[in-house]
Amino acid sequence: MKIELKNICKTFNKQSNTINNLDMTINDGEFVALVGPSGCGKSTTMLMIAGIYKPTSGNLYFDGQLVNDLEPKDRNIGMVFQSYALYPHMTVLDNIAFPLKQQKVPKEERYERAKNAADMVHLGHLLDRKPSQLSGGQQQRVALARAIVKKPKVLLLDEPMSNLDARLKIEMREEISRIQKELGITAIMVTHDQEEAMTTADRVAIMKEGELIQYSSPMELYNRPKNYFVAQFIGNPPMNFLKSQLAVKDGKCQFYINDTTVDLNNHLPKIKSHNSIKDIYAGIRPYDLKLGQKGDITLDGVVSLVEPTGHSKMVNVKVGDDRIRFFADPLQKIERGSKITLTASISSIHLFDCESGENLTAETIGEGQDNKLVINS
Amino acid sequence: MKIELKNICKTFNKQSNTINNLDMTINDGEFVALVGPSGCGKSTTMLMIAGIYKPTSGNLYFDGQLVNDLEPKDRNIGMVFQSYALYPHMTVLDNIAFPLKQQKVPKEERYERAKNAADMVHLGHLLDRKPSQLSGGQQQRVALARAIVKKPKVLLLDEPMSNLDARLKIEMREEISRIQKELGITAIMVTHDQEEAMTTADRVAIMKEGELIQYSSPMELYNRPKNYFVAQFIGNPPMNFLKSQLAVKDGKCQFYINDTTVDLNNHLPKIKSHNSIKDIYAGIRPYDLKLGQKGDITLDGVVSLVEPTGHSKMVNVKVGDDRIRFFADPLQKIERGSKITLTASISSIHLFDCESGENLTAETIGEGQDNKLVINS
Amino acid sequence: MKKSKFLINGMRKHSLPWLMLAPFLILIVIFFFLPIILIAVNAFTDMDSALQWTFNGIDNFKKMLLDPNMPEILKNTFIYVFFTLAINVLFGLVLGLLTSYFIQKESVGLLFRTIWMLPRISPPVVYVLLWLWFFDPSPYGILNSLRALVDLPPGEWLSSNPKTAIVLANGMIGASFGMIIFSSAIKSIPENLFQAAKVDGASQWSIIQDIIIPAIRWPLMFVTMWQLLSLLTSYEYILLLTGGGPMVESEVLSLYSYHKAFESFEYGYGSAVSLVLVVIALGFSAIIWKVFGMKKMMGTSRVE
Amino acid sequence: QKQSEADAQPADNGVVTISAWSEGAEVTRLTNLEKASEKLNEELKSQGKDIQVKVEPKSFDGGWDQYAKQFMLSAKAGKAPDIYITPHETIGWLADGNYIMPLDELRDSKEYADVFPKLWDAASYNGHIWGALQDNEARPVFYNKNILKDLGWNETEIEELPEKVRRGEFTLDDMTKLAEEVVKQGKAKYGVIHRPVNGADFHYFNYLFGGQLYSEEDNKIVLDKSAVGKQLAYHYELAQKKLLPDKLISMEWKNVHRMVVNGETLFYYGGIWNVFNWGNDNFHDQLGKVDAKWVNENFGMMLVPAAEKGGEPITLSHPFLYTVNAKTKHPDLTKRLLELVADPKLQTEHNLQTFHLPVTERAAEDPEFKTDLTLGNIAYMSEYTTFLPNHEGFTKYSNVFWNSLQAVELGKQTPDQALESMEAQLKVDLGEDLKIVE
Amino acid sequence: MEGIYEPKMEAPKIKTVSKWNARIPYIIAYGTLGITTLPIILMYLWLLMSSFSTQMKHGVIPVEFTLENWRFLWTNVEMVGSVYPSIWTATWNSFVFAGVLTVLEVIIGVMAGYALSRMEFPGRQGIMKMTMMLHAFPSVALLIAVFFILNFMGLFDSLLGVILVKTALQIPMTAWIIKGFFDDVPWDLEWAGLIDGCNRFKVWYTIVIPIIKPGIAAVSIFSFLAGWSEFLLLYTFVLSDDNITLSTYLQKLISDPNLVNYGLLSAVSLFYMIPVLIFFIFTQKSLMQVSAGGGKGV
Ligand SMILES: Nc1ncnc2c1ncn2[C@@H]1O[C@H](COP(=O)(O)OP(=O)(O)OP(=O)(O)O)[C@@H](O)[C@H]1O
Ligand SMILES: Nc1ncnc2c1ncn2[C@@H]1O[C@H](COP(=O)(O)OP(=O)(O)OP(=O)(O)O)[C@@H](O)[C@H]1O
Ligand SMILES: [Mg+2]
Ligand SMILES: [Mg+2]
Repeated sequence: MKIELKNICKTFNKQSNTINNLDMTINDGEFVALVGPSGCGKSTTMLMIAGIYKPTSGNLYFDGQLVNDLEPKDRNIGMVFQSYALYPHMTVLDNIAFPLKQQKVPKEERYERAKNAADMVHLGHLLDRKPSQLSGGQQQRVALARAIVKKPKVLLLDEPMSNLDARLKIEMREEISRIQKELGITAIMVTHDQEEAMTTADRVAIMKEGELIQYSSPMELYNRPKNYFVAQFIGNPPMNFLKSQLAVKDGKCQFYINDTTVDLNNHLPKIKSHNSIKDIYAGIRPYDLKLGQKGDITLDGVVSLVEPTGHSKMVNVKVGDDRIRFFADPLQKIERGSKITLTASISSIHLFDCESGENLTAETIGEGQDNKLVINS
Repeated sequence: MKIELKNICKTFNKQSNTINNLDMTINDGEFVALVGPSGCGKSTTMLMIAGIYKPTSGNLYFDGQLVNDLEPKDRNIGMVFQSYALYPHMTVLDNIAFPLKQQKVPKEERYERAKNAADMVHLGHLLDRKPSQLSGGQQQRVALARAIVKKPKVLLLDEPMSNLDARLKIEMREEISRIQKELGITAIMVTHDQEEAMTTADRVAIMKEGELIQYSSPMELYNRPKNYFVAQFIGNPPMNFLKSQLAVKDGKCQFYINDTTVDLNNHLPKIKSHNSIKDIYAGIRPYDLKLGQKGDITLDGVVSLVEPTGHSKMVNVKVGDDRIRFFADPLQKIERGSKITLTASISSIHLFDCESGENLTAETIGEGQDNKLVINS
Repeated sequence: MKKSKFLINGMRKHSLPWLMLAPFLILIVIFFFLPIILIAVNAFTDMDSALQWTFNGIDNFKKMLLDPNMPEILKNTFIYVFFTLAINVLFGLVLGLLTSYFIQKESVGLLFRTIWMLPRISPPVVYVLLWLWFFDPSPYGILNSLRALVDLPPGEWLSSNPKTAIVLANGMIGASFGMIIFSSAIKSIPENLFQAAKVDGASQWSIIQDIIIPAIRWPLMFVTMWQLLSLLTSYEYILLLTGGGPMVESEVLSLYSYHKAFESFEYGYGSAVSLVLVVIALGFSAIIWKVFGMKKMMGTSRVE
Repeated sequence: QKQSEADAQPADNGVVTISAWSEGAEVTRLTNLEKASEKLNEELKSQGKDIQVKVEPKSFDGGWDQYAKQFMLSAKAGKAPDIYITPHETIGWLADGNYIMPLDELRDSKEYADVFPKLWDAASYNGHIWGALQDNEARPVFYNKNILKDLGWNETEIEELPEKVRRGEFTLDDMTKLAEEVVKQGKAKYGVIHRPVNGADFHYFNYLFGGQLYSEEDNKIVLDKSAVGKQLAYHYELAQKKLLPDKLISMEWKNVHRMVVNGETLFYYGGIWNVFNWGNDNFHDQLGKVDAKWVNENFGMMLVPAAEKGGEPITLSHPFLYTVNAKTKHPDLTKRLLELVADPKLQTEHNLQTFHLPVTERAAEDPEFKTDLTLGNIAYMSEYTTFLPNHEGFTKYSNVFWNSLQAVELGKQTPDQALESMEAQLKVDLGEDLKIVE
Repeated sequence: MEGIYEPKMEAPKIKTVSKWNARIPYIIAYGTLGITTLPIILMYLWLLMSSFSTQMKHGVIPVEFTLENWRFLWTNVEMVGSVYPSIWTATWNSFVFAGVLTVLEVIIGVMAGYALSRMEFPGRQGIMKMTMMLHAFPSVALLIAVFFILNFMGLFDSLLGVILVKTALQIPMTAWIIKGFFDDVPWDLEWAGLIDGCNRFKVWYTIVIPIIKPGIAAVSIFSFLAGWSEFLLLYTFVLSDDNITLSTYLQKLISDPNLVNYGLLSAVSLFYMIPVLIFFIFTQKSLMQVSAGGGKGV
């Protein structure tokens, strides 16, 4: 099912829009991840697609059909609620079988399918429990099983795995992907786990304060964040930002980081004026920073914190007034307070306008990152 | 406050123990992360420490004092419930101020402090809302603010940030750490985010089916998993396991992976018999696998899936009958179905008994990892 | 899906509430609302045993003003309603709390609730007879018999305080109303709120005040209001217990209305008295509505 | 006879159903009708009419108010019974509301020819007879023989007391004095006990003191201030002298009975049916239920003594009437039925079972009735009997009076004050229906 | 979170003090309950004893055990020449009347309560207010007026009429109580139901109703009790005598205040109470177990 949101607004208190002019198309069979800061309107969007909330204005189309007034039950949707919303008076089995019951699936088949779904989420041994006797994660899994058991046309997953442990999460994620692909379900998933979003989704939609900021493939999101907000939001740990200035002189660009002047040989089509000085943020992802001096630019700093993360060490470094992070090999000895030098290649640097937040990096730089290195390999 | 759990058992249905003989000490001012698969008894343990549940048997000590029968209200605890448990009839502000009200803090100060706490979790603008008018993440933040506002002696956090976006999560995590350190609070946090557990906690306790499996510092957990369960549980993505055989002959050890015979020159003190053949799992963390053939061992496989994760690509490879994962540079071109060769150093390999799950790797190997490379650097 | 279907859908959506309300509204309108209009009309007639609608203007109201007993009846009404209401609501709340929150053991709570239901489920006459027998001023009154055992003269007990008697007897019955409704409401409060409150350091008192009371605000308002109106309009137990006597010492407005309408068959006059009662009742309801903030308790639908 | 034309169209199969309602435990009022219908059927058969009368009885068990109310409503709904059995004082509103039809012709029928003449008063209102007299009763004063014995009275003195009362030799004052003496000497706890709740009894004092309650010519309720004044003064005196149990007016019937049966009072203003009550429940501390024989051995029954020497003693009675629905389809058959039900045998059956007195002389002569231990002794009281007015407003009067009576007995008002407030209240309650006699 | 934290909490004292402190509320609770409940227990104990004894010495001590007061259970009691109908017929009738009433009332009330609580339509608050105000009219006063209506509808002297009237008189209460319970049902459950394929109506009866069982327990006991004890309406609006109920039966015993057999009355009234008691305990037990809990509820 192709889902189109056209100019959708939603307001709760009549003063400000919770969802503001949302325009978005989810193609048939696509898996879209919806991410954004807490409270930005993700759940509200989901509930509107589900038909629980009606848009205050704007239209919602399923396969080109206006469905603003279609009842939720007629939309053939499976949904995991952020709050699970299990039926407290029903057992796990009945909870899972409930959507099937509504479809008038014969009793035997219904329980058969419900049991299979329960097994899939590893709850086969708890079928007779009431939700109140389950752990948080178990509850969430019941919700998950209930959403997929009826093989819906559209699957809405509102943080469906937030309370599951890492292993289970991966397993579930793969299971969902499999089912989604197999049945050609159109799926939208809200998640705060960026890895989850990146690995599972065909496209990722980033929302902020009720507006859609960027909507593109995971790699594009990561490599070509549309603006400062996306750049700092996507990536874990987040991108490092250094305050800087960009000078354009006679079509030639330069910017300064940490006493180094960097020449931008590639053109910067996003800047109109040919002579100007702009405050910018220069962003570098932690993974793109390396110890040493071999890269295009270098940064000198003082180590302020070293956090072990298992496979590597996350090192916080103070560079001038800015704090940046990078990952070091866990076996490298880095001590708090010691001075170190970091380096990065110019292609890994993103520039953002301080005021508008817009990404100023020329397309070619962004692309270059891919191209150049693909050629290298 | 030092918290000691001594032989604690808890059963819900009188048939099997949900918590089984739990022995655990949390030192004063320590930050402990409690991790484990969904349904293993983490929340139950927390609720027992909070005094909501009484242990079926065993004792609980606070600072050496038996507190089995102490009322929750007298334990001076702050807690984030997995289900938030916000008071639906109170506004955000009143929810947060509630613990202070119980301490008879004067009204003005109470609201002052509650407002500060709300600001800390970025809810300053929603003080007059009722919980039902908040998004999931906002609700969770209210719960968080409520738990810390009274500056408790013990802070129990049951997945306190599961519904927050990555940025906010980091911010909150740091805030909690700061407060915890500043006030010398003893904190226990349940989390499914291993990075969170690793970076925030002084020690990590791993539970499984109501039992404590390993309780040690994050690094130790990562580098010296006590057994197969811990090894596969900790690390994201999880460790790769290859089925293999370990042969001990006249005190010399060998094992076979993927057609390669690996000699273990270091002794294996954990094996008693001097002549035996054992089924084992050889575990290698994805991050320790590299493309190429330069390492101590090599593995040949076929790429079965490539997932982009932003800073790198996660590649699934089929090696014999086993599936393993590793991370490749995002710019490296790896295609599904292509044959590749992977390599790893012998020091990064963990061996586990197939039957008991016990870690067979000699201490020295584990330590060697650290030592050897530290010397190298 | 065609456009017409949406239309029908839309219509169905709006008609569902009315559909669900229909039986309720029909019953109420026919058997409650219409009769009330009739009563209001009736108040301006002097309908008597002949059941004729002969209008007599505001004669009935004039007559009420002239009735020398009116001040005392009104005073009795207020005393009776106020104190009984206090018992009904407050003690009902106490009972509800005790039997469903404090006493966690369900069987014990149920036992006490059952005992407190006894007065309500006994036939009114028998319940009243029990009171009369226990507090009878004759030497054969049960309490007096006990006193006689230790050589005390018969006490007068409640016979000299008829108002106390009617307040206590009604209070005992009314308390169980509150008790049942409150304990049901308390049982519906999710357990984790209590857990959170305990962890937050709440004392029992605070749990009651901050968790339970707000959670049962609607039942509290309902019981207060409903009982207020019930007390204003009910007379059954007073009729049986004291009949309003001695003299008019325990006569209340509703009993007066009953006496007029069904003892002396002055239906018109009885209706007029009822009408006055209603005006009083509406005044009080309005106050209660304000105090509890009824408007706020009418939440909006969250399915759109 | 004459029923033929009106009853021209009998129901199916020639069966005519006549419904009748009664209230309370005295079912003989209905069974007698059924038995009378058998006779009527024979009569009809002998007249060669193809009609069968069937009585459809229905007995109610609510209060009198409710019984009355239900009649009103069913009459409005056209479902009222043909025969409505009711205490006599209701005929005022029944007649006023056109619920029942006048039955003046009964007075001329041979079945009712020998009715004790005084009783017709009970059935009259507005110059018509509205019902067939069904029964009569007596409300005697019970006196405790044992106490008198204790006081030194001999057997004959004790047995003669009713006669002395009848002759006017023993007055109300004497009665009070005797009670005082008994209480003073501690022979009994109380001197006098009357009913603890409002009722007809109290109004015989009004008549006793020469008052009246109803003025026939104006069709108004009368407040006879001097008589009522004396009446209130009498109760005031009883209370002040502590002859009455304290708070008698708020006692339970059950305990009043117990006090009487257990000999705690010398006099008791009772009703003849009390004899039956006492046999029905365990009122006596030792004996439990007591039978009529025991009662007659231990208690005497007398009229209410005259107010002054040589005056007329009094009692009050509360006859029941068979009234006929004004809209009945079979007026003539019904009337005939009512004539037949006056049969002495049927009367006696009712009287013996429910402790009532007959309405006709023939029934009073019935041997079975005469030999009854209790009833036989007091049959004479019918001659001294009085009735409550049949006017609708009397209930209001009676309620107001009851309040005043309580006030004086409780000592809250003097008789004068009580009279005053009574007058004020009656003026409001009765308005134009009240006539005040100084 | 500024401010210095002063660690204090004298560890050794915690236990003892709080143990007592914790118990005090319970002691008070049980004390209050015990003391206030005692008179009721005594009253009904007395009633029970007096139904099994011929007489009570000093009014309180049963003298002689007897089953005679309970004879109505196996024979038709005969009093003053009239034979009372079988108590079992009366019980059955009461049961049917109260049962029908309860079912009607719970169904209609729960429907109305739901609409009033959780649906949006104009006049919602007005209806709530109106129904409450109706209760301000004394039901006796209504009696005559209701008669005119019933008579007009041709329902006078029919059981159906009485049931409808009684339901109407009770229904505002039910709807009001139930509304309060619906208010507290988390919305997400209803949402889930809608998405799982129910319409609003189906959600109501498959999901929301089971959650408000305690509310239903409360209203059904009041409805049942109302039906069980109904006398006035039955008496006023139904003429035929076949529908004798327990309350009418009881009325027979006391219709003449002078002819009351008190032992029998005690026994019958105890008998009268038993079914309601059973119904009460049954509903409380089955409906008061709340299944709510778990989840995060919005
Ligand atoms: N009230 C109860 N009755 C019966 N079993 C229960 C109850 N509460 C929890 N359990 C069971 O006890 C086990 C431990 O539950 P607990 O909530 O402690 O798990 P958890 O470790 O917090 O899991 P999660 O990460 O999913 O929240 C679970 O298997 C759960 O099903
Ligand atoms: N019923 C309501 N009344 C008023 N405001 C509401 C209501 N529900 C949600 N909001 C507000 O709308 C905004 C969007 O809420 P929504 O639940 O869609 O957020 P979200 O993106 O799902 O956040 P989270 O990640 O925290 O779940 C929030 O700021 C929230 O406070
Ligand atoms: Mg959300
Ligand atoms: Mg948990």
